[in-house]
Amino acid sequence: MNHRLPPADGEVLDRTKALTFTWNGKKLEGFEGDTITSALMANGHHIIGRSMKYHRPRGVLTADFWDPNTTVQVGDEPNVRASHRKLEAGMQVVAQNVWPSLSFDIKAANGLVGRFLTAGFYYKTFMKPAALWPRYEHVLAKFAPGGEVDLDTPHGRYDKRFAHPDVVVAGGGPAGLSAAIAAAEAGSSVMLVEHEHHVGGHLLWGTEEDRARVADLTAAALAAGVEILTNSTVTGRYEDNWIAILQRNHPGVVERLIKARAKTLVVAAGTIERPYVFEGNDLPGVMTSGAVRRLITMYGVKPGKQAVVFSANESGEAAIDDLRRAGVSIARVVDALTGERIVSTKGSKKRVKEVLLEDGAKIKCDLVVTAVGWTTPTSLLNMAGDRPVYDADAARFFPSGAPDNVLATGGMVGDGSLDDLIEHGRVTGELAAGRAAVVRHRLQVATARAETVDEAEPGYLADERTPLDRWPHPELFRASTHGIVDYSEDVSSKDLYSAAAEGFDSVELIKRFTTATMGPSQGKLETVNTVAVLAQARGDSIGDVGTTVWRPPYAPISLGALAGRINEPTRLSVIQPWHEANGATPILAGQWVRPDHYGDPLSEVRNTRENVGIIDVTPLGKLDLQGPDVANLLSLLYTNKWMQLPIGSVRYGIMCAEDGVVLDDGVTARLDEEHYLMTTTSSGAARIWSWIEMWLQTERPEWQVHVTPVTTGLTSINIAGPKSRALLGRLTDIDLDNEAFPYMRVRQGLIAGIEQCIAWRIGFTGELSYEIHVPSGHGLAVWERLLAEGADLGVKPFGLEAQRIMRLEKGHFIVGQDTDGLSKAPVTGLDPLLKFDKDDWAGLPEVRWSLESGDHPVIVACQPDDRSIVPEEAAQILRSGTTEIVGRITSSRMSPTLERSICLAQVSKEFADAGTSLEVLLVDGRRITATVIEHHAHFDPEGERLRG
Amino acid sequence: MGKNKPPAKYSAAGLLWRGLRKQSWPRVWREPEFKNSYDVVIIGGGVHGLATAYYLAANHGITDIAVVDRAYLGSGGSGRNTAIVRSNYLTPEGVAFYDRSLDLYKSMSNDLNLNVMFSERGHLTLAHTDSALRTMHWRAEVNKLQGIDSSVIDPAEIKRLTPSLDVSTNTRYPIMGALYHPPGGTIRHDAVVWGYARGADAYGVDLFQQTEVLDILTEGDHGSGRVTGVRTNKGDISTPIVVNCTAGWASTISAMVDVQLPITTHPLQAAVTEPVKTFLPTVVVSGSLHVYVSQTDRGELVFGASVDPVATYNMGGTLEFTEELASHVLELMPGISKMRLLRQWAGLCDMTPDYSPVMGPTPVAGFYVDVGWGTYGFKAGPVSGEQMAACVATGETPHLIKPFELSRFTEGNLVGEKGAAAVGH
Amino acid sequence: MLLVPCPNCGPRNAADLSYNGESRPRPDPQTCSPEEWRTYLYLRDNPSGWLVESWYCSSGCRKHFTIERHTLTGELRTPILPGSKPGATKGSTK
Amino acid sequence: MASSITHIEPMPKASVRAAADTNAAAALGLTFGSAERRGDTLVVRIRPDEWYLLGDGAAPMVHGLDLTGYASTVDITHARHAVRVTGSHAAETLAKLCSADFGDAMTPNGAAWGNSIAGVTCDLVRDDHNGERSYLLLFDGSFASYVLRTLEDAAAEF
Ligand SMILES: Cc1cc2nc3c(=O)[nH]c(=O)nc-3n(C[C@H](O)[C@H](O)[C@H](O)COP(=O)(O)OP(=O)(O)OC[C@H]3O[C@@H](n4cnc5c(N)ncnc54)[C@H](O)[C@@H]3O)c2cc1C
Ligand SMILES: NC(=O)c1ccc[n+]([C@@H]2O[C@H](COP(=O)([O-])OP(=O)(O)OC[C@H]3O[C@@H](n4cnc5c(N)ncnc54)[C@H](O)[C@@H]3O)[C@@H](O)[C@H]2O)c1
Ligand SMILES: Cc1cc2nc3c(=O)[nH]c(=O)nc-3n(C[C@H](O)[C@H](O)[C@H](O)COP(=O)(O)O)c2cc1C
Ligand SMILES: [Zn+2]
Repeated sequence: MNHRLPPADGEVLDRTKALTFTWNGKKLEGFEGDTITSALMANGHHIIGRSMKYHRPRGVLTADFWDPNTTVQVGDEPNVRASHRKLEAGMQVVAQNVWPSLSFDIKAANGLVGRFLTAGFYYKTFMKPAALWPRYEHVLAKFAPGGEVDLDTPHGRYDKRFAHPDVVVAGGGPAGLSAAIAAAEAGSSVMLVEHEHHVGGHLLWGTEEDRARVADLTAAALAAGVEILTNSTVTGRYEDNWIAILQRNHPGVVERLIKARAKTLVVAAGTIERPYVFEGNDLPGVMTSGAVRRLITMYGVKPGKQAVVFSANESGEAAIDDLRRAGVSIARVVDALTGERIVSTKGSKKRVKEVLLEDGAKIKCDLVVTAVGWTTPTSLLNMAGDRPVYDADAARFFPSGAPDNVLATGGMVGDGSLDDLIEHGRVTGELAAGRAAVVRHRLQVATARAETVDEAEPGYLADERTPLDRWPHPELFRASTHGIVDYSEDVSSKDLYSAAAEGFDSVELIKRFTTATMGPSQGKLETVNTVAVLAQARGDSIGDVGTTVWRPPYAPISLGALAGRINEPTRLSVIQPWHEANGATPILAGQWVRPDHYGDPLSEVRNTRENVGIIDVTPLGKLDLQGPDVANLLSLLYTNKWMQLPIGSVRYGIMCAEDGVVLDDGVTARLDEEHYLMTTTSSGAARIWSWIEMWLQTERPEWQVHVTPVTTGLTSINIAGPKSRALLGRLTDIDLDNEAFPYMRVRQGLIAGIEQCIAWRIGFTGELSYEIHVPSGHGLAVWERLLAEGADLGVKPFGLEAQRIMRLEKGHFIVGQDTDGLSKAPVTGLDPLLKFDKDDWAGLPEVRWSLESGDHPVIVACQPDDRSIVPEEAAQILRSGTTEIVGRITSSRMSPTLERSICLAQVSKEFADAGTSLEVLLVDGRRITATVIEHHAHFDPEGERLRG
Repeated sequence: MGKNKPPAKYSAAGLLWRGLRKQSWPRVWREPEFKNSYDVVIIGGGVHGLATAYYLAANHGITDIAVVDRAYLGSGGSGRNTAIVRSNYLTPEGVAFYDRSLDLYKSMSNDLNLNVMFSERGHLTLAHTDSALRTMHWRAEVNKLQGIDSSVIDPAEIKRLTPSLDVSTNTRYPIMGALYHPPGGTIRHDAVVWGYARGADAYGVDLFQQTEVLDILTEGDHGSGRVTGVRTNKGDISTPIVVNCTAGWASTISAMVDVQLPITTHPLQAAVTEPVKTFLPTVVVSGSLHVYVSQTDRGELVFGASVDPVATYNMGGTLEFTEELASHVLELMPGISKMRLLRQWAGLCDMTPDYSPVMGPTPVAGFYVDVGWGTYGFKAGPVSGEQMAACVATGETPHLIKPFELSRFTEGNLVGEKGAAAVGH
Repeated sequence: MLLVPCPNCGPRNAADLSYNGESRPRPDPQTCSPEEWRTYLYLRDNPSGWLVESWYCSSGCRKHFTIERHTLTGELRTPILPGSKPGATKGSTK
Repeated sequence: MASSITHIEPMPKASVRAAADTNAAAALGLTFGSAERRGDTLVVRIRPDEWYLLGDGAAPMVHGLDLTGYASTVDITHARHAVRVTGSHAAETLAKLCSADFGDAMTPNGAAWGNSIAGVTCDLVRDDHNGERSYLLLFDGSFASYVLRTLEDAAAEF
């Protein structure tokens, strides 16, 4: 550690804890508290990466999170900010963007031809011959910067939480700390979020006295109950102060995303020091004053031996003191305030060696420090609608006005002594707390429990803060030479000049053409310089050029943190554990996990047709409807008639949307005078519930109907097959005699000893069948009883696939499979269900016009002439011998009952008549023929089985 | 007009030449003087407006055109889209239309003498359910009949083409298959915009940035009548023909002549990650998971989703978008959890009920629309420009865009693209 | 995330509600022309400005209500339950 | 363990729907969004026109109601499952999965409201036990194993 300074006050190192890590495979040591960068520099490694385009060697520039030159790979993690990430024992740190090695990089040859690789050069070349572009592209892609993703990286434990603080303070410098304390003391709940590992902001690398102030402020904040989050970033401010906070140091998790609904947001993000543009400004050894101050004071690192300091402000002055203290000799102070200027630097490949000044002086050095001014990170304020305004006297942008619930303080809004900053923070904190109290009060009143709020609304506080001063600062952006403006994108001021000359002369166009500000630091370092150079090139003012749009996130955020724990709701019937224990293959149907089959769907079909089968149909949507107007409601939503449905009957219906397209179908039973049970498709359950509420609340508010979803309250089991009556008969007191309980009727009674069960006779499978609905707490018991009691009858469970086959044999269509987003009701071919003598029903006009025009497709059943061929669902039906599409197969299966392939298809009307031969194009390109049959049902068209 | 001087030729040799002589390139387009009268005014300087102007000039010799945009060229959807190009649509109308666009894209770098970096890398639409797979088959079959390279592939083939995808079966949304469309890919969206702008400018078309249309001047009854000019923040322009190419803002322009559109404006959001070495060779789309992703040559992953549910003109973007995006992307590619999102943004989409555009004449004479581009309109830029130019120049609606006329809504002849998943691209 | 003031529940995250879009009157299905009906089905004002639209408080009180929203700024005002009178601005916290 | 998560099934539950002018509404009372213990039954006014009766007394209480007028009742014992989250970290656990403000100001003891938990629509009742934080969660029973698993995962850090 040859560049390590002796221990000193202010350092954040624990020198008793040495940590071993590797750098490009070489073993090195640092201390607990080091960043990767400080540890590398302490070991004499000052080249940490290479630039994106020209692969120039790069060293520390700002020594903080935004440093564009110190991005490294750590193990399987790419793009780690080495100047922010704390060193850990065993870290394997590798330089990125270098090939074959950091010290020798072949792509650096790009630098030699740099003159030709001006911004946007690729738009102007590689066009001819066209066939070669893919190859060029391949080569360009190899130059992609950044680290490497290890595709086997596991999704670690990331977490999330919601929060409802009164006040969120972004930034833990003196202004932010002071605002947080004041707000908390005024009665607000406060979260203080600091991007760095320690609160204190710029005071951390300040004087002993500064650090004592930080300690005092921190103690006061804790005492006031402020929740302090360090190594955490406010990454975004969204509508209505919805604040995203990334916490990187929560125990037990990799990272945590906090979503806070703040009543007031205080932005105290301070300022970011901006680099200076001149020839050679990206040579290793050229740094900002903030960088050397951090390195020396916080990390005990000596940044060089002999320095030239170009200073326009007190930060430069302070850096000189720090450098002297660290034993760095000051070769020359270039005083910007007296008009002195740096022109350029020269260096070896590895380090700056000499500085040329405007007065012609050439000074030898290995460190060039610039202190040329600040950038205001207005990002969070801009997300709230603020537009930054340039102040030429202070040479930086300032916020111009955010909504009432967002307040800025500290260096972002002005300058001042430490006491001034703290005072401005304090007043801002009080204002934030006062406004938060109003919002809190209104929220309490607006929620339902308003009666519990006794106090009167607090008065709304006007912003009467005394603005901070704005100290004059020279406008120093660029020397008389050109240099790098965007380090991470390798964009120079020359590129900006030539782009402007080509006509890309607005700030947004130049950004897109040159990619300036589009790299990993997103303009934190480069926006102002970009704008300043463009203004120069245009002969315009910085204020007129304006800035590009700042967008979230404030600092890059991992996909892992955004995803958090991946929670995907799934729904299970109470019988699902039984299904799984009994060999069911699960299938996902929407949110439901259901049995697709229990090994052999075809034998499940055969058994059901011959004996009896049971299927768990719990996911079927079920709505309990009560009230005097249920029949009116049903008439309005279904296409058919409902006013005369007798108690004890069920009826099938289809529902249309207002454009006449089939929305859902199902049966509804009348259980009692004013009590009905409606079923919907499984996937339609939620949609139909809100559809009904919409009609009841907005179109027919005078109707009295109570709708309650009971889908999972009732376990639904369909008992199907010729022996279903025998089976159910063993378990129920309901009279199952065909006369007493005919087809399409509903009965209530005792099943397997359970009261209040509902049974109805319907037949999706085409068999004699009873669908029973039992209170779900007993669902599994009833299922098991059915299997036990029916063993001698041959009862077997069947799954979704067998049901699909049987319904196809029976020719029942499925909404969304046999119909699509444009299928109006007449497509189903169920014309008798469309009742035009009713006054009104959803979709009525469109259905009528569609039927009248008669040019809609229809669903038909058809059978391939070669009974062994099962066309794919989606196979197209063509006009014979042509490629004109006249329909498509929508459902298709081999029927175990008929021992032949069977289909449903949607065809144009002209092909819908029984006996029509259809030409079907199989996916493999063969054309086969199929014949339209008379009924939709391939099997038992008269329905004798289900009525029997 | 006399202005049409071909633009400075871009080439590698030119690059070298100017590099050696330290000479800069001439402007891509002029800063024209504001005139008070034009033959045609096109509102919207996105790909649609600029392509229409370009083809009016190039194919029909009409060059007295003003293209006006209230911000910078490409500031709308054209500058903020994820630039996915494909032609494997669901309906024959859609397929024929988008395939023509793909053809125009293929020769564009040459035609416009500007590299638009069309990367024909292959487009995968994943199916996670039976019914999605059925739709994929349906699309593939329709595509094949029209000679489009499009087929359904199985998980093993998906893995071979895109190793970062998790094709195991024990996931919440197992990948059951995909519609594979080898000619699909991505393009440098900005380059397309600049290419058309530069090309149109060379023919003498005047491009006005920072010029906002405040009203459309008409004679006769509102809602019928005829167009006489437009009012802008820079002054009035008289013109007999106005073409509305404002995508997300289409309704605001049409409202100026009382033409109601079947459009609602919804934000569509996108995001990029920090760059990493390239690992994702194809464009991957998952309709059920509402996400799509591709990797640029610079190494960033570019993500998109489906539109936000609430209609708004606010382009602020939401946190929820990034949360859902991340969780869904990680379900598809679990290995990238440590990659970081760098920037999110939003654009406005002019959504129609049948996921198809609205193109051609309106009841107001001289007022044409080329709108309803939803989430898929970038890829249609070239063909739309070509066809709208023909429509305006001849007064007849060409057959390629006939199915997309505004009148189809009142006539009840919607286009069947609604059958395809909401995230199309 | 937008906070939507439900007239019953007070301000709620937009994700807790469902959005039903521009509210518009339903023509009489017996007497309307295809033109009128399809205008109701498909055509929208879609203004960049104030818009009356309907929301459903799907995870809260389960009531439909209308509200005015400014589609550019996101401001919301005057939520109304169907059948009740305007002015119930209890929900607003702005 | 600082918070306990219990699936308290079976628990009798009834929903009563009643318009403002009915006797049932008058008998059940309460402000919308609040809950009260009456004997062994927790009465919750969960919607402006809907009350939950939770606990062994639910059925008798329904029985005693005058349901004339625009009023009705449904037994939701099986339709909705109840989970109780109790303990010093109950609110923090829920705050990881639910966007509601669990602070005393917004949701004091006795507060009841509809929300969602980890993507599942859910009714919540703050029902402290002997001064200890406790929440009752009611949601569609088919989500029970998902909700329990997710809650336990969220609580693991405490
Ligand atoms: C995030 C996102 C991703 C997308 N991804 C894809 C994709 O992968 N593939 C694809 O094909 N499509 C995609 N799209 C859709 C595509 O971007 C658009 O459909 C397409 O760019 C529309 O182009 P345009 O020229 O019609 O309109 P725009 O490019 O939006 O141009 C409209 C212009 O009109 C201007 N304007 C508006 N009002 C006025 C006025 N009053 N006066 C003057 N000018 C005005 C605007 O400033 C704007 O520049 C995506 C869209 C978004 C937002
Ligand atoms: N920045 C410097 O190097 C420096 C040096 C000397 C003096 N100053 C002066 O100090 C004053 C600034 O004091 P101050 O208290 O306003 O700021 P500060 O710079 O002391 O502290 C601001 C803090 O906010 C944090 N931050 C920024 N954005 C954040 C986000 N989105 N989330 C979480 N944390 C975030 C930063 O990490 C920083 O620690 C100014 O007048 C400035 O000119 C600054
Ligand atoms: C395909 C594509 C790739 C992009 N890549 C980047 C990127 O690498 N870095 C970046 O900062 N922005 C990138 N952007 C986003 C733009 O910076 C910008 O956010 C977007 O064009 C919207 O404009 P606005 O943010 O100015 O509103 C990209 C945009 C697109 C469409
Ligand atoms: Zn509500």
